[in-house]
Amino acid sequence: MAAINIQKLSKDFSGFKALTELSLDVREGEFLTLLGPSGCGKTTLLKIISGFIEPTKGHILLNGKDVTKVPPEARDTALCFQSYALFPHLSVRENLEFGLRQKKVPALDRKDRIADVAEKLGLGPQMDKLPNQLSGGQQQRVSLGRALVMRPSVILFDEPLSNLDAKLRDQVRLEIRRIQKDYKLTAIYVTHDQAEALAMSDRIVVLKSGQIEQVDTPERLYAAPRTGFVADFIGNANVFTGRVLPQKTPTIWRIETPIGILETGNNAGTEGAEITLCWRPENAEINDDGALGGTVTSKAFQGHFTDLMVETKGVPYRIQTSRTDVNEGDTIGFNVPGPSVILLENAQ
Amino acid sequence: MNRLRLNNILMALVIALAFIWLFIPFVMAVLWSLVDPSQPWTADKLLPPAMSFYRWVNMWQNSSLQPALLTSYTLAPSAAILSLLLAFPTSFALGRIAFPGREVAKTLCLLPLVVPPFITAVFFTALLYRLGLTAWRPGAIIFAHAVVFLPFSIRILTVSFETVRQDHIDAARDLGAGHWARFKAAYLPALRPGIYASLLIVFIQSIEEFAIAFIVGSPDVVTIPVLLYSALGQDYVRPNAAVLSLILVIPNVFLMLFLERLLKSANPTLASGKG
Amino acid sequence: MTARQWITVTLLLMPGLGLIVWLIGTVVYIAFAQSFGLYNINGESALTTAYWADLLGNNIYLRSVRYSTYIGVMSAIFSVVLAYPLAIWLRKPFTGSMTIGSILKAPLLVHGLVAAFLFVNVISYHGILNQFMQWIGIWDGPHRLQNDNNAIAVLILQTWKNMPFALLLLTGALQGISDDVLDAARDLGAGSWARFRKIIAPLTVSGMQAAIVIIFIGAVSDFAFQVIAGPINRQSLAQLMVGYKGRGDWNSAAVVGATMIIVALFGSAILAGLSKIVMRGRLK
Amino acid sequence: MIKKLLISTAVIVATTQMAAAADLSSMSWDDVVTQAKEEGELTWYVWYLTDDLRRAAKTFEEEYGITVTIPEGTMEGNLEKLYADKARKTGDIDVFALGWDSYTSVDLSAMFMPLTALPKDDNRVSDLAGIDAGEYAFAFWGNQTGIAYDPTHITGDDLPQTPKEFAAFWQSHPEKFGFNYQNGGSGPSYYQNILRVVSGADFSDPSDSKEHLAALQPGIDFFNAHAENYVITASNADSITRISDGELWMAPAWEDHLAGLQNRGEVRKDIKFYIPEMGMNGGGNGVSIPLNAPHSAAAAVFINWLISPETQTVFNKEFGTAPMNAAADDSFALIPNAMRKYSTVSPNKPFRSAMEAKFTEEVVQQR
Repeated sequence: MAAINIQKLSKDFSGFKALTELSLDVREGEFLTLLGPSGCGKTTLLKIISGFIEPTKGHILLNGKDVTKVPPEARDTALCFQSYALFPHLSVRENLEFGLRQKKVPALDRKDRIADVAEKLGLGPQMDKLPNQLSGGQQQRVSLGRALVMRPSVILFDEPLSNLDAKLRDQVRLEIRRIQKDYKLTAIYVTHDQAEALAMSDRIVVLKSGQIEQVDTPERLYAAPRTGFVADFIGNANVFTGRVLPQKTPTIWRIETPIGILETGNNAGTEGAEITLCWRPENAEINDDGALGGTVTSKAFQGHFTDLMVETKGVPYRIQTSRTDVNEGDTIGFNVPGPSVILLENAQ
Repeated sequence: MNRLRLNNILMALVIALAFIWLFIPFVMAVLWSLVDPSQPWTADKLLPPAMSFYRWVNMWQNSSLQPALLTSYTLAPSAAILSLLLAFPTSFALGRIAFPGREVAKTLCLLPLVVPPFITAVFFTALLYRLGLTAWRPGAIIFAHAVVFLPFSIRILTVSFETVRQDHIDAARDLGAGHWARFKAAYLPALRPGIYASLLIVFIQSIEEFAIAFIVGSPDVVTIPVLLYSALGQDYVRPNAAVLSLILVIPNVFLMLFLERLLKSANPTLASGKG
Repeated sequence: MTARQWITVTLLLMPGLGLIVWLIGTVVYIAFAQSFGLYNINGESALTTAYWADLLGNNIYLRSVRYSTYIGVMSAIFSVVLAYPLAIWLRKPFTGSMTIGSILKAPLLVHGLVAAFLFVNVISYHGILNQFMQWIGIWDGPHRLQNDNNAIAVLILQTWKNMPFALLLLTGALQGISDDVLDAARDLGAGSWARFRKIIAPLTVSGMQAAIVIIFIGAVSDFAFQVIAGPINRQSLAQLMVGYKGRGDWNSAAVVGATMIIVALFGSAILAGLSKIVMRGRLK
Repeated sequence: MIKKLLISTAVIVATTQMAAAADLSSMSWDDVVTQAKEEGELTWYVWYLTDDLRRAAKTFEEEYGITVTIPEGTMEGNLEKLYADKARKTGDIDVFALGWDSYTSVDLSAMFMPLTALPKDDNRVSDLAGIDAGEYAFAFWGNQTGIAYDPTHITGDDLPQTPKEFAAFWQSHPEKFGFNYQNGGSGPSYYQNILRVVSGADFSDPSDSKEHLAALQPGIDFFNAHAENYVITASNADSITRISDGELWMAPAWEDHLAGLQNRGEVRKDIKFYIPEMGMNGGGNGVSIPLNAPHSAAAAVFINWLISPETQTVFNKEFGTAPMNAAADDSFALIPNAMRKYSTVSPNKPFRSAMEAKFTEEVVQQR
């Protein structure tokens, strides 16, 4: 259990700035996810925290102690690899035991901790098998078990589920979260899959080209993204630029956008100001005499909702609805309720 | 970063070692090959007093260097081609057909590498005597070379056969190609680098082979290694031996480098050779 | 597999594998047969253990067996011990690692006989080594290095020739280990020595065994290095065998040949087993 | 099946077969020469100094227009081939060189053709070192073993002549005397004569019986007593080059080998040679024509040229051989003729090979 403070961390790979002046605090027992497109520096950050990469500038403190220069083998962290990285010549039991042996944990203690983790991860029947005799899910659990058994102050995950099929991914995701809570571990989880991030994290750090775009809980990130990038990266969002029109009433702001005029209760600022805003496709309400309208260009049935691509005056955007009677080519009317209009910072 | 400094120190060490380990011996050999008989190169002089190409000319005209070169450079290609032909069907079976015991067959193919070459040489000669085929020495050597180097050609061709894509074969077949057309369209492109690599490796092995050529061949058939061996033996004359050594090494170096490039384009295979 | 398929497969295997098994099988059969007096070339064949008894009592033969095994074991060990750190050092490519790799593999290009000549030339009475030693004053006069009695020259030549081969095999084996596995070990607290002993060694055992076996067999059956640079008062098995054959004594040559095959097989099996124990801590 | 198999894979068999060996003795010498020119080529199987003999044979090639090819091969290899070729209708060997002492262990009439077709020359030698080869072989190369020494270290008068004097030399100059026991006959000739003189065994008796070998024991003990003081070299050439390098002061050598190396500038010219009074083996090499020689006429003409007085004088000058034709001039020999009386006959097989094996096992292997 530990808190981590990252102070002004920068990493420069001979010209390519992977991370620039990044500062971040991770609370004890928290499940923090590093989310971002590939090349945004999330894995580099993880490797710096685990000690495999040395930062060009900046410091990392683990429980208040500066570990920037401490090598991985001496750092109280444990990393679950994307490729699982199980030792091919050692059985599951020996894999789990490997880390404990390095730390010279007494034999009896080792047996208990392994039995405990094996029972929690349901690895009982596989203990004496070699890694190549296990399924993908089982290998993933052994990799997780090997890290957990160390009881590290911080456990790190490098996209551990990307090699699993969809069904298994959901199941293992829940398992990881449950175990993290049971052992009250501080965890840092790297992924590019926003659904995973939303489902598992206490907080999410959205990264973009080596800098933090926004850090917040999944709900607030979804409800109040700071920039267009975050809005579109977490869930889907229709992002527009608009101009503030004169106010009809003191509590309603009217904004002219390329697809029509939106009204919201949120303070959009002074008249004539250029602002950026977005709304979630599922918040639009289709009804014939809606304030806005457009023609449906394509339709994709997704089970509990239908995904519609709509176009107004040549500007495309997306609407999700539970109604199934809308077809391609129909012209529909719809409203965007005031509260679901989200105002964004202008910096794209 | 001390790792970088460590690397540089170690690299400098290896280059220095290579200088002593490789460069100096060759320079000595070249110098010895240029010693003119008018003045022997005695200890007190750093460089040979009189240098000329006399040794090279003398060896070219008087020693049986020309017949040895001719023999070596006709034996080697024949052995390479024969080895390729013999290896083809086996490699097809090992590469394309999954039959029980295939792995055992693959390891059995490595048998010639495990049996010492001089055993093969001496008792193959005994076999020739028993069969009264001692008059067919060149043919016997080609046959022995082809079979003894089969492990190399089989291994390379098997790997090449394995890289042939089944969907290529099916596509050609689907488009109505007969056996031969299918072979040309689907198999040959994938096999070509393997065929070249196999021919070249067996060629180099055969040029360098000493045991069989010496025991089975002498006295009729003289290859370059056998000639070099006799020059190092009873009538040992250092400058002449230097000339022969350089003649044996230089073409091989180019052949090996050519092979290295070829293999890089084909696939990583067993490209090691042993003298 | 239907009978027809079995026939096609056997027919396909005949020219390649068939010939290998025939030639090597016949050669080994003749070696053992002649060592017991059978399959004689001139004169009648009669099963007898006289040849074996005679040689087993002969001092030259016993010294030759001990000597060739000594050369085989030492060459295999030196080559692999030298090649191992180099292979590990070159595992991760760095600037210049390609050139270093090819420099170290250069001896593969040079024929054994040429290597022997070059080496003898360097350590000859007035060779460059003697002159250099005198020049820097360590030796007052030239020393007799050629044909030394404990075969240091032959061992140097064997290592010079075989180390690159071991390096080739070990590099191949090392490339089989993914960086993640080594990082995982380090992440779990294994220092560099623990990583070598627990991860690299066990995973490269098979590559190392192949190297040891092939080098051992090559060194045990060496002829060229021994004749050119080897000690005078001892003969290698191959040298002894060719000597007997030269004198027309095929049966004694067969006994030496058979001994060489036995030493090669059992020796390499023992070495392979030992290397597994050393590397893996247990024979499993 | 195996025979068919090997034949089908024999891709290149270069040798073309000429007509079977005509019976030469009935033809006049001029007819023999014309037929030889028609044959145009011959193969001479000789196992030593092959490069230099090829250069020497050039004068024959220019004179008669017959090309001479000399294959590379060891003495044992050539002998093996001689026996293997006997079974064939026409072999590959035209002229076969053999060590003179081996003529006792070869059935001459069954192997070789009588050389009666050659023009009469009484100066030729067919009876050498106590072995008479009749008309089946002529000696073409006289050689004598002796001791080569470095005059800068030893002067002519204190040269050791008897085993005791050699032992004294070993004592006073340790590791300055070396001899080979394989790869060449010079060392064996030396230690065999020491064994003969020290043990007093009868060397003319060729039997390899236990008692005969046991008689050599005093000689074996003599060598083992001084083991630390003398050096074993690798071959004939190694002994001589080590004297030239200054590492050794004395070593047994062949007279012709030393002279040849000196003429070709391989070793110092000032090295001297002598035959100790205790005696060392002399002998020579002979040539003959196998019965199934493909070019017997060319072979006969070549042999006639080889043992002619002119060629023997050239050999004496260039190779330092003892000339094998009474009419040849031997002034270039390394030693005066008077010293040749110390030349002894080398012992015959099987005694000799048994003695060599015993010396190797009980002296060399004990070092």
